[in-house]
Amino acid sequence: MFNHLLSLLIWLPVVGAIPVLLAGSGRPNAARWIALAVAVLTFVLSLYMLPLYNAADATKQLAESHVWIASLGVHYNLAVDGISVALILLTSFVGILVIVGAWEVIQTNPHQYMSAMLVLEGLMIGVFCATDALLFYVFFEAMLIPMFILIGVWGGPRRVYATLKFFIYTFFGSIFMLVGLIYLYLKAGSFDLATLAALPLSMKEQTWLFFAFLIAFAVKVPMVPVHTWLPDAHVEAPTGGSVVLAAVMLKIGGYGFLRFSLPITPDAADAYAWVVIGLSLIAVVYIGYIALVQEDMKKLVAYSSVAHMGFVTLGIFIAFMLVRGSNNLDAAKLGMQGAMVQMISHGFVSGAMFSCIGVLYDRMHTRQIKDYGGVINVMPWFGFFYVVFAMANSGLPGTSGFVGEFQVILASFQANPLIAFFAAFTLIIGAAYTLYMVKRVLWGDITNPHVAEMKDLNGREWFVLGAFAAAVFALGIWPQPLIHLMDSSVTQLVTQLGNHKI
Amino acid sequence: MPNLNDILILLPEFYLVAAACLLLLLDAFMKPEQRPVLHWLSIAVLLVAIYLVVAGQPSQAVTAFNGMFIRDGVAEILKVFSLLTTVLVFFYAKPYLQDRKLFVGEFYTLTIFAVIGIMLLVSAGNLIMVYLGLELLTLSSYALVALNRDSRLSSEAAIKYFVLGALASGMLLYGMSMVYGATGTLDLVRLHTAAGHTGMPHLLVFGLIFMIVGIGFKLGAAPFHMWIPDVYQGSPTAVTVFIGSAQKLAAFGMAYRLLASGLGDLSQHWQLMLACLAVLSLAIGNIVAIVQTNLKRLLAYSTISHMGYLLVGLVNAGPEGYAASLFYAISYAITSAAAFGMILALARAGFECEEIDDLKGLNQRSPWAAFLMMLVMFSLAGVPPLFGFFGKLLVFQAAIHAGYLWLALVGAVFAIIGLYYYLRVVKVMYFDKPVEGTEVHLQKDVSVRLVLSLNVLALLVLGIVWGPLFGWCQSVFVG
Amino acid sequence: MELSTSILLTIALAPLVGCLLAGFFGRFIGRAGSHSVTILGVAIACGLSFYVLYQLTSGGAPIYNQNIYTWFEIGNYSAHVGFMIDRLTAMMMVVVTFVSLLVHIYTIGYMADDPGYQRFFSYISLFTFSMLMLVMSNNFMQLFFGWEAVGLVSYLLIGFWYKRPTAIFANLKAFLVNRVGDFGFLLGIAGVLYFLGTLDYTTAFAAAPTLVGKTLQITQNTHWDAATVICICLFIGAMGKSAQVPLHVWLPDSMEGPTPISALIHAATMVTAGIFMVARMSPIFELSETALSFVMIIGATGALFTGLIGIVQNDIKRVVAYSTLSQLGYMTVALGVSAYAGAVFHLMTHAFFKALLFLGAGSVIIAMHHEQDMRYMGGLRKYMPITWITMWIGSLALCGVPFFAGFYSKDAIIEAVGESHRWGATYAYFCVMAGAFVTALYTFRQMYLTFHGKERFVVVHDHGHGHAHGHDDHAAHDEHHHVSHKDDHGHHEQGIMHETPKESPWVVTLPLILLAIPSIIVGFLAIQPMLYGEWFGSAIHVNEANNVLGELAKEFHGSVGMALHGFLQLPFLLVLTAFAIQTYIYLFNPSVADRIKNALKPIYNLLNHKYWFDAVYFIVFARGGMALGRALWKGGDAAVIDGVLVNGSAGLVDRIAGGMRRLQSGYLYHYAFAMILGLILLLGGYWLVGQ
Amino acid sequence: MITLSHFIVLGAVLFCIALASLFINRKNVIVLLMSIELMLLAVNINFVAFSRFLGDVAGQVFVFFILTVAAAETAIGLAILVLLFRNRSTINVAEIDSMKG
Repeated sequence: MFNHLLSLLIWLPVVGAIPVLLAGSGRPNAARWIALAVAVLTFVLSLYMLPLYNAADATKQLAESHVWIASLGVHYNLAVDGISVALILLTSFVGILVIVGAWEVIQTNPHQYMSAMLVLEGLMIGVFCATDALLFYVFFEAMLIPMFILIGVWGGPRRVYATLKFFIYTFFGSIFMLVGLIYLYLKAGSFDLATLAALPLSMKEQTWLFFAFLIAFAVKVPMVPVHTWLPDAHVEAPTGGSVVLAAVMLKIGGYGFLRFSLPITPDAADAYAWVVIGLSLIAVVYIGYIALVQEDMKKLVAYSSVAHMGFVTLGIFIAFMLVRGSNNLDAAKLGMQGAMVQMISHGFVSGAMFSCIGVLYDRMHTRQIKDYGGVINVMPWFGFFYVVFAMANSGLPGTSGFVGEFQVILASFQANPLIAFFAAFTLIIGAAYTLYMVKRVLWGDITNPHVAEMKDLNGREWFVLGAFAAAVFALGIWPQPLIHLMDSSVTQLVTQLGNHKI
Repeated sequence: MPNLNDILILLPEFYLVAAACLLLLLDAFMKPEQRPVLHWLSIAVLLVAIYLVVAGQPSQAVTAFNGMFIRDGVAEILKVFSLLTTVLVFFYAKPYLQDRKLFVGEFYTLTIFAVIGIMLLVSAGNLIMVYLGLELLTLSSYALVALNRDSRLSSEAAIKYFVLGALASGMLLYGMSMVYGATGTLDLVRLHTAAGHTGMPHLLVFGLIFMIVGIGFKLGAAPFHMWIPDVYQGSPTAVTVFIGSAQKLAAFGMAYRLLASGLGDLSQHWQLMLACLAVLSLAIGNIVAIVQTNLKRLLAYSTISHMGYLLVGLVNAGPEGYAASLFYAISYAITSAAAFGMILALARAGFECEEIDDLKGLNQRSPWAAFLMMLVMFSLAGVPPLFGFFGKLLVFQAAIHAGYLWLALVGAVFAIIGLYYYLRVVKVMYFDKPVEGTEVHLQKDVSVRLVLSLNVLALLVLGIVWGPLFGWCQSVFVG
Repeated sequence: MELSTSILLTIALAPLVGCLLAGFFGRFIGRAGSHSVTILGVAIACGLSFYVLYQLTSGGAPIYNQNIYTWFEIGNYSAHVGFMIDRLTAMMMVVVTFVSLLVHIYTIGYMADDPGYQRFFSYISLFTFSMLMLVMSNNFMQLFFGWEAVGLVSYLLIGFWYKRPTAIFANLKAFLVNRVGDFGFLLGIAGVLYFLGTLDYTTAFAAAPTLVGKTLQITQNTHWDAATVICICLFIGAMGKSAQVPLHVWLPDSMEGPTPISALIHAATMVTAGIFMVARMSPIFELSETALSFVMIIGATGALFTGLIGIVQNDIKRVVAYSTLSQLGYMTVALGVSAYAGAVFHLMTHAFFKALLFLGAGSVIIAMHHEQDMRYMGGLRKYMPITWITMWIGSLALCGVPFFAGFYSKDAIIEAVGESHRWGATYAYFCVMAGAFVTALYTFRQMYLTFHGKERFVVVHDHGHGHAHGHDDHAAHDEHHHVSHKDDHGHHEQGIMHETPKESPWVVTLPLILLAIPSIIVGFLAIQPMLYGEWFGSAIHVNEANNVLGELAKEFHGSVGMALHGFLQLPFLLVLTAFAIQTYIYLFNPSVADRIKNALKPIYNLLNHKYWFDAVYFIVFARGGMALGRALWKGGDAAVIDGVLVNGSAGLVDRIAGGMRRLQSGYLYHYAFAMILGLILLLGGYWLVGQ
Repeated sequence: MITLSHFIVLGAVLFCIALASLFINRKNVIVLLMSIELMLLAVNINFVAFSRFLGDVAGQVFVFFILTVAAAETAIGLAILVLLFRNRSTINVAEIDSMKG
């Protein structure tokens, strides 16, 4: 069974969604419990990867390979390296929390909600496992369907606009990547990522491909200026949707850069690294300022996600300047690791932030900051968690939010202090928009009578936020295990950056 | 001199003709309440035909009646799937026809004759055969479109279809005459060789162009698409599903016979022309579909765009491209059968379920129907892992391989625009509140529900295991 | 004997445990429970710190430097969590834990009626933990951790009374201004890693000399001296944390926090973290004259000009706050002239007497029922003698009256500045000298206004406000004051007391006494070893060229001699003058004060508005930032990206569709025509290609 | 002397007339049927001419088929026409536009 562990991880939630769906709207609790069971089982299985995975070995492991389309040489290839393992763990972890988080919050058709969540989880895990470009693409696209439904059915008032925007935006990005992949396939005769990575390409080809990939993943990350779907999607999405979206889906963009842009078009990526770096810095500063003036909590956190994901792209592409510019491998690894840690950390932090907002929303049915104020007076426990996650969001040492940003800034200083200067600006602006929100929501005297009636966290919410907080602190206080898990893979990636293809 | 062997080669066709006539007679002596028997009989007839086609398939291509008729892999696969889709059509049509007092024998016999037309067309070895097959198909279709005698819309659709169809076949014939003049033969095989060294190349290309008009009309490629929306909307949905699915396979077969087996040497001429038609179809189909409110009309425009994608594949003008387009045609036939099948299954007496808004809140009313329709829509939109996606993948690949990267990119851009209106249907079903007082649900008829569900789930299954089918498509074009 | 890791871990973690217990289980273990556990935790830490100090000084224990665990390790880069304990650290640990302990005790009395009692104890213990992590760190990463952690606690504590709008404004402001400093600090750390290739103190300091001659290339033709860049970046961090001009604006506002906090965090320990950090980094700072001049000038400016503001303040705590700013200036100046030991020495003495002053002020505030305006006090000495005496001790120490602790440290600094030949030293010398005078002015003014002269409040024993002195009512009463005081004074009649002020309970006065003792003697005892001996050993590194303290050492003839000699020095004469002036004004002829005020209206306004720093910052950064954000949002995201690109293109397609559908006119002849047109186009195309 | 081209031209002319009448005529559907007939006749002329000049009989065979099919086609066309008239009591081409857009 465990030589098909990855397949199991992918298909268990997807297949598990069927009984959940069959439970029907008549038996919501059955649906919930089955869903929870499936999610927990998936998480347990994903934990089982750790003993099986040898972190010292950079090669892809737990590989599975079956011929999918013989005549095209398309394979159903699965394998993971440290980065994938980390992201899969993140996915299955968040998977449980969203199910628990939605427990009695989702009242209309909970069975459909839960099953959509499970399918989504499975497909996302698939993205992180796939080592065949076509398979990756299939998961990458298929993922949109459940998310589309989640936002559209259980979303807020402008959900239709938001979800259509989300779907079309992402589809727009990926369709060009598809064309690029086909082109590569015709050249290499295979969709296998390793083969594609080895394929020599002229600078012209690389440039076109690089931008084809860039569109696809920049939309997903999202990077400025193709980020505008995110605030809308987040604001309208149900809490669980936002959590998954922010915690895992965005990571797929960053992950795509690692799997496609870097190995397949290294020279073009190097030549145009400045574009990505520039956009990332814009994301940090420009988006920071925008986040400052948001009146909707979710929108604010959504924008802050864009800013934080800026560090991911920054960390990834700074590596080029370091490897090819100054052949400073260690710094490149530092930056890359920073980007990876930032991905995981942002998964926890943003997920937690959205869960917090969900908690408030369930009580007040508004996300407008101005409707709150003085929440701490009635919800001390909530206040505690909220402050913790806010601090993590503004990168306070001791929380996970700090680690990635710290490493990326240290690395980028070595590439060019100016980059570090703008990147480090997040210390100020990030704290500004986060704590300004905290000030208006949490502190102060109660102005709105409805706030006075709010109850503090119930056990379920406590569990969700507690789990997130535990993760945030664990990663913040001792990141080394995670870094060790990904170290060899990152090292390999960085060394690949050096190889010219022309 | 025709011999028994020729008869055997044409066995499926002969059998169907006989069966059709038999059904016609049966119908004449049948009381209305016995008609369901006819229904099941005709389904059985078709299934047997499929068996005959597959079982009697010779190991390699054979011809009958001095090359008039070719029985090769292409013919086989096209026949199998057009028969199959017709079976689906029969299944879906029954309750619809019953509700509308249209449950008459003609429907079955005419459809079967049309299928015979398709079978002759796709295995035609001679321009005459192409013409005869085509006319048999279209003439029966005219009648089918007008099946609902008391409907203003269907009579209008019929007349439009008839006039334009006649015009198209007129042009086709005119083209054939020129090709005949330029090469001195009507036999496709000899045509292929003669086309290379004709004395009158321009005449030949003129003929080719006229023939392309005919093909374009049959496919419904812009700018020869004008009939599609009106006919789809006007004719009874039970007929629309037939026109929308099986006939696309016929159109592909016709295009293949004429352009590839016939005038393959002129590919450098027709490639670019097809590319232009493709772009036009993609543009018109996808863009105009956005503003449609009638579901059948929307699907009509989506057909136009899909024919654009099919042409993108043909542009490759090589086995790879033919295989891709064939695959695309099959996937489209099955998907659109499912799409119109959904409309049929949701419609009932006095309620056509033709407007998109009729689907409002379908998810509350009938989650299963909504789910099926969603799969169909995503398949049409070409979102993996559904069947439709891989068709697109293959035609893009074929085009890029032939050096038509720009065409693939155009296709990609229009895929994005196209996505919008398919999503709109899903949106209506899932995100909108049902309209009070309306009642939308699947047909009670078990066979419909079962077959429809199977048909739709096939989209998902074939999306995951599409290898064998594609292998088959490839195999028929090699050698 | 060796220092054992377990001891050090206990020191660091004991307060944390206390914090967690009081924080998470405060509701179960109750008030007494919470303060006991936290005090126990801090007491343990304090006792062990003294033990550690003893081991290092007399026990002959070697410097402890070990990593506890690896935080991250990437290639050759690694960050650890570990301790480095030398005498500098030990001294800081003692100061921190000792003051913290006293503040804990004091809090029992001060916060007696506060509903957030447990929370408060949890916070201050958390602070103690963070501060210890900061000072005990053996690497930059952990330093930064402590650095930010104390910032967090300060944020939480300034906003402790979260109902007050002013408080939650002040804590946000404090955190953000600190973040500006940390921004520079982080870049400094990045620079250290870049040039020295490590985050570990010892290796970094060992490698420091290699910085000489290295330059940092920002663009093609800008080469900045590496050491200077690093030092200035690091120092920007110090400016934020230690409230140096122009990042000082947060400290006065931080007085919104409860007084014990002002004493512990915003006077004795946290704000001195910057000083400690620079002293710790002395091996690097010594490499850049430029940076040191920068440090010196910044410090000097703060020392004088923030002191001036103190003169016009009426809020008893704010006076002390501004004096803190000015004293921090002194320490910074000392750093600037390479007299690191002097800075640290002043840090220590200051910690004692400034904590004393704050706690004294707090004691007064309790007596006055959270009235902080000195204009409504006066003549309190007869009501609260202990507070009165101890505060006088603190004040004399602050003014630098010989034999008091402050004298030794401050005088040493002034002389050191005099010795220095660094660029800008003369300016600095003037500042610190004048600063001495200013310090005396505001200190005596404060003492007189508070304790002497006639009472400017009346005691009305009415219960008209319904203030029965039941405990809860009393709490409510305090709450009511917390909320009202500051934002609008009209809320309650000022200068009206509902009972006579009385001396505070022993938990309050005991810390005062315990702090008064070191405020007197510690300078006398410690100056010899700390300043002029090799006490700090390798902890502080000074180039021979800059060794001003070394110069002073030559003229130093013991504490007594120095003190006696001090009586004839200019600083003390200035103090005397100030004493005379203030005595005349506030004891004999109060009207003079107003006349001076009116005579020097412009200057008064300038000072009263704190040189308009806050106003300008608020308009430029707060308002400006919001405006910019709104502009980018509406202009960039909403208008251009969404408006034009996203929805715009969608709208365009829609419009095209609307047009194209008209082609489908429904007329047969149009359809036919379209087909024929298509035919013609194909033919025409072929013909064109043929040409 | 009449050459092949004369026939081709004749065929072309007839064909063009047919096409033109298809979209110029806006009155009567019957005219459409007639012009379709005309078109087919043009085609027949082509075939006959070619087959005569190529000395190949196949073309003329084709003509027979075309004639037969044309007859069937007309029959159906007229049937549809009747249907149309019954439903809308008009056969004016310009009024058959209830489906558009």
